[in-house]
Amino acid sequence: MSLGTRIERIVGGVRLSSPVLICSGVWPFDPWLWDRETLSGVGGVCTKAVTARPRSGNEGIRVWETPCGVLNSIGLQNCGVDVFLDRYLPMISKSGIPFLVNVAMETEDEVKHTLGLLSDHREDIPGIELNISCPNVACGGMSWGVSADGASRAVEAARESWQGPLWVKLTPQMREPRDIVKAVEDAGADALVVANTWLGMAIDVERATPVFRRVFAGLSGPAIFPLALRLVWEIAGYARIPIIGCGGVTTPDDAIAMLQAGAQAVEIGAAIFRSMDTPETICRGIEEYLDSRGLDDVGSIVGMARPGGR
Amino acid sequence: MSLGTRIERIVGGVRLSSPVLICSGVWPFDPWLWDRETLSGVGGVCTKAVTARPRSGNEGIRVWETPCGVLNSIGLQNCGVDVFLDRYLPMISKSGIPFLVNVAMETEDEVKHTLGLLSDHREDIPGIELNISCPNVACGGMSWGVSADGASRAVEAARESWQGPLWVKLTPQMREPRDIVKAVEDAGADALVVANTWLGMAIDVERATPVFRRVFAGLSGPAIFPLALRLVWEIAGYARIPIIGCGGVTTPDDAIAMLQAGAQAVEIGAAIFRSMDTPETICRGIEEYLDSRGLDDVGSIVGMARPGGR
Amino acid sequence: MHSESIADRRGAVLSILGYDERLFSIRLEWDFEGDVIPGQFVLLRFPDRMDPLLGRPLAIAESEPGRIRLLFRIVGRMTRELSLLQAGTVLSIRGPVGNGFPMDSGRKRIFVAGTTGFASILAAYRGTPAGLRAGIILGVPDVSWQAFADAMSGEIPSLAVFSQDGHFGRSGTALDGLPDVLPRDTDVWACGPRGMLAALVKKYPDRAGDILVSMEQRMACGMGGCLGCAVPTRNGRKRVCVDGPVFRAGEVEWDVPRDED
Amino acid sequence: MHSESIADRRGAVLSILGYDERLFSIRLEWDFEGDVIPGQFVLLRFPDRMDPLLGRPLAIAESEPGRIRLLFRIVGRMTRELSLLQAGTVLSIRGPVGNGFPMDSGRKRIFVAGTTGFASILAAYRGTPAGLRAGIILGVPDVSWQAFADAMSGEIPSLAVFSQDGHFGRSGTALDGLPDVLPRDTDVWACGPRGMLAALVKKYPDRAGDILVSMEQRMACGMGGCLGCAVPTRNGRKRVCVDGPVFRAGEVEWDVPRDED
Ligand SMILES: Cc1cc2nc3c(=O)[nH]c(=O)nc-3n(C[C@H](O)[C@H](O)[C@H](O)COP(=O)(O)OP(=O)(O)OC[C@H]3O[C@@H](n4cnc5c(N)ncnc54)[C@H](O)[C@@H]3O)c2cc1C
Ligand SMILES: Cc1cc2nc3c(=O)[nH]c(=O)nc-3n(C[C@H](O)[C@H](O)[C@H](O)COP(=O)(O)OP(=O)(O)OC[C@H]3O[C@@H](n4cnc5c(N)ncnc54)[C@H](O)[C@@H]3O)c2cc1C
Ligand SMILES: Cc1cc2nc3c(=O)[nH]c(=O)nc-3n(C[C@H](O)[C@H](O)[C@H](O)COP(=O)(O)O)c2cc1C
Ligand SMILES: Cc1cc2nc3c(=O)[nH]c(=O)nc-3n(C[C@H](O)[C@H](O)[C@H](O)COP(=O)(O)O)c2cc1C
Ligand code: FES
Ligand code: FES
Repeated sequence: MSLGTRIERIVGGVRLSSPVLICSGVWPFDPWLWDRETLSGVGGVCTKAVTARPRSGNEGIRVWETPCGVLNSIGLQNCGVDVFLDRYLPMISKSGIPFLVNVAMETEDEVKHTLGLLSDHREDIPGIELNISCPNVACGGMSWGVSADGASRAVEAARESWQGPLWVKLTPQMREPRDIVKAVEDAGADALVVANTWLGMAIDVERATPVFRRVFAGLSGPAIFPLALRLVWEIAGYARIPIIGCGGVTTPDDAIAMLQAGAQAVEIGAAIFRSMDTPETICRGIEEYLDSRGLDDVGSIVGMARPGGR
Repeated sequence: MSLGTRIERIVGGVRLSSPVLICSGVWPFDPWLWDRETLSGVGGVCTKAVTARPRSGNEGIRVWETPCGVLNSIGLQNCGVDVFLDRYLPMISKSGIPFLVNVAMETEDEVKHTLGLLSDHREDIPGIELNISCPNVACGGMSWGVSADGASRAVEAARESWQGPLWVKLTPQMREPRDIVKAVEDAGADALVVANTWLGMAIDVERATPVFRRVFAGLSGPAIFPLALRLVWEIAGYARIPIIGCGGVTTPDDAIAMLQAGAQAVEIGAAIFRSMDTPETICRGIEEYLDSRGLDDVGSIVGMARPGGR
Repeated sequence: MHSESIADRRGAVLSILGYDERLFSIRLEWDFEGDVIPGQFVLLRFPDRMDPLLGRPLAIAESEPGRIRLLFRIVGRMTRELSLLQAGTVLSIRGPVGNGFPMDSGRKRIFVAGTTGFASILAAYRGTPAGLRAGIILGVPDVSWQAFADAMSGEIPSLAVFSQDGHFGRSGTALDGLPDVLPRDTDVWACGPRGMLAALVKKYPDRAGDILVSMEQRMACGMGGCLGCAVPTRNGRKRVCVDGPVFRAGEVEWDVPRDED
Repeated sequence: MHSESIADRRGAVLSILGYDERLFSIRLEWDFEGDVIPGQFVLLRFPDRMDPLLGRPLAIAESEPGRIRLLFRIVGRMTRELSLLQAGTVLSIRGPVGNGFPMDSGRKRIFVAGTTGFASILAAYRGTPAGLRAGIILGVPDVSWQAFADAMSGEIPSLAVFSQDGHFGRSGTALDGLPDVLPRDTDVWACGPRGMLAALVKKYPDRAGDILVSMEQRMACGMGGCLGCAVPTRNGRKRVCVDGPVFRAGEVEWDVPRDED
């Protein structure tokens, strides 16, 4: 049974086939995976971060399981924007699957450069997800997103080179979420992705050393869901632009809770490690929820748990 | 087989029978539980928060399970300092179990009052754990601990009325951990408990409402261990007073990791929900670890994973 | 209080019997040779797993030294997994927890259970001398409970079954099986959904002191420590796990709404 | 690349055989009727659980349509739980994953396995025409592997077993079973600990193009998405899960130390 149109959405300028996106960093460019059947239920895919130049990522252990969670320290390994445009963009844009290009930056010049090149393909790119929140790199990454000033400068730089839909992916390590949200909105973002991974670490006690070369790594998966939900709820209380909830969403109830808290859509990552069918399972759960309440549109769930709705 | 003396420790002025304490809020005053056999392996017990006046705590749902975690919103329900002194202190001090009285506050006057009364029993009370980190109350609680100014004022007020060992329990919701740690140290604390619960929430999607009356609640349990370990590691990098690690410690390896990160001891909470035998299991694991490396003293594990030790 | 018996014990599944797809009886052996008081319960967990993290409270329906029987309904993930266990599976069992019913009271008592509340009522009924048994009632909502109700009637032939949809047994709620006037020498011992217990107290407004209710509340520790299960009573907050689960109805604050009901 | 076959499939335990307390052979049925290439692997998980969160990669030791056999050693929580499963238990199986060995190569090959690396070697050996089989070697550290090695010798009578402590089989490492000079017409197909693979490359420095190694790396997704398993190669980073696990030894950067070794 195919999924209905009740779950289609336009969020922050991007038309999504469902409110369930695959987040950045878990879905590769291998063509066989960019197929409508494999991606059943997927509202859109955020690509692995793209940077101006190729990056080989971090050395040493990159993933480590924790209770109901996973720490990662990939370090933005990617082929660089030139190879992306050349090798992957044609394939993914032809696939018909909605997508956002996740873009990371070390400097304002870098993001202007990357987005300038992507702008030349504006008609092929439904939207950009600006990543000011990666905890796993030494320069840039999360440091842009922890202060209002950094966030503001990053988004302004991005806006200079990219006029299309611009989502900004925040870090849960924000010092003052309210100020940062305002700064990002004022700088011209179309939507907020709340949020990226939570800063954690692991120690290998046998070797008596941190597991990761960079010591800290990003925690994701079901473990962090209560934290991410809280952040979405909090930010939905004052944000003026749409929110996409991200962090630990695994079950249909998780996704519905994010929507009820005020998110317009959700992104999922670690849940894909568990099961590639998660997006479809979640969409079916959302449809059942709508049916059981006689609701016509997934939009009617958004903000439902908030006093007075959203 | 009884546990050896290799695991005894003095931390922040308090003599502990092992480096594994039971954290505040999970061990009741029922006398049958204050028994050496039941508390085998327990280095000390932090009492449920005591406040100047009795508090009936929060209405509605108070505990909610999450993946590998538990959210709680108890709201500092307690009998008040007068009843504590009258009814419980004699029993617990007679038990011979090391303990700290966890003290929470709404105002500076309140903490002076509470600690003034406790000071009259100075010889019966091994130490105080000042709780500037409870997320589950409207006035005071965590708000003291999120800024350096608040933390400083709280600890100074406490120090005015209490000259004995003073541990200060920080909140992971700190805005600037480094400033807060410095403020707490300067105000005269003897040790830092890093940390309390992480702010989360849950939504009951069937009822389409937040589970907790106060919406947000505190997340604890294995889920948060990687986050707590990171915070301990970070703070151990600049703290001048001892650190007690707290958050998600469940297995012997968790405890050893906290010690290797630089904590002098650990506190456990949710792990007690899983198994009352956790402290003993952890202590045996620590002893095995010492044996396997030919180490004499648990102190030699402290900071072991840090570059150059601690 | 009988909480001294609480400890984390090892147990193992002896057998599981499904009445239908949702309702089960499970027999366990465990490291406890002492007496269990009817009304006491246990918390079940998988010993080596961190998820589910918390033990699940289930009333003890039957016990003998080293063995217990529980009755449960699948409502979520732990009860689903329990229903699939094979004999021999090892469990962690915290208990026995709670005060239990006052078995040494010499007064007559009518037993009233709603749905799976029947578990502790079964234990209490069996532990009561025949001369003090003044009736036993099971109320269930609908036909989906028929197999369970039939099985319980098989165990206690005098059981009066009420179904709200009238599909089997007598039509109505468990309370319809109670006399309009409760004899002075008779108490009511009840266990079931909070709505049923509250209605019971309304039915006999002047007898709240003679009604004993076994209550359910979400729990984290089941040993009195977390205060997660505390309910408001006339005598301040009480912990359902170790101060209860059996309370005199007159003590409980019935007007404070519970968010889950 | 043969990654098109990756999907999350339902499986069920058919039988488990323990060689001793740590080493097991498990047979599963699963929803995959296609061909499995020797060297491919699967990731196992419990379908309804969130912990363990990640699937555990295990090489396919044997396959026929709808059925596979795995060999594993208990090293942590998932492998421990696997060892205790009863027939009928449902699993989630991602796979078949990976490129596998180049079975259509017409060259002779010597098979070399270290410990549980024998699983994919077994599959590759069985899939190789007799005329191309130039020997098969299993190396293990000590006597604790004897039952396993004996069982494998039972399955492949020509298996040459080496134990490092010399307690059984021949004394030495698997590499000691290899000729000093590798014949020009012969390749080596190897699977085992990284140290063994690196030593193999050192042994035949000029033949790295003719040595095929099946590598292990920590994995999160097993479908090419997370880059958690990426290793440095002469041609940039490659993902062990879908670009491997079989690589030409000449492609791999052996000098980059792995933190876990
Ligand atoms: C003292 C006591 C005795 C009980 N005795 C029995 C019994 O004999 N037989 C029986 O079938 N059930 C009994 N229950 C209820 C039983 O504890 C829950 O059904 C069980 O915990 C659900 O676990 P789960 O993992 O399947 O559900 P979960 O996935 O945890 O939750 C599913 C639903 O179950 C309910 N629930 C969860 N935890 C509790 C809880 N602690 N108390 C009440 N409801 C809860 C909630 O409504 C929730 O929506 C008892 C509860 C208590 C407190
Ligand atoms: C492609 C591939 C094929 C494999 N084939 C086999 C096989 O046929 N038979 C077999 O017994 N084992 C095989 N392994 C190793 C197997 O995946 C691990 O032993 C298993 O994941 C451990 O799970 P656990 O939950 O029991 O251990 P955990 O509790 O997760 O970890 C215990 C220890 O296992 C090791 N480990 C954990 N995950 C991995 C991993 N992904 N790769 C390597 N080591 C790991 C670590 O050293 C860790 O300290 C293979 C690994 C890979 C990557
Ligand atoms: C292996 C891995 C790689 C990731 N790479 C990126 C990335 O390149 N860019 C980015 O913005 N986020 C990245 N993330 C973060 C995820 O997009 C997501 O925000 C986070 O994992 C939380 O969601 P989850 O709990 O559903 O996994 C990565 C996460 C994982 C686990
Ligand atoms: C039910 C419950 C009640 C708590 N009450 C208190 C309290 O009164 N005072 C306090 O400082 N911390 C309190 N805490 C926090 C714990 O002491 C501890 O810091 C936190 O649970 C993290 O540790 P854990 O993950 O090991 O549980 C409470 C925690 C729980 C779960
Ligand atoms: S469940 Fe913890 S006090 Fe009752
Ligand atoms: S395990 Fe994710 S890319 Fe290989």
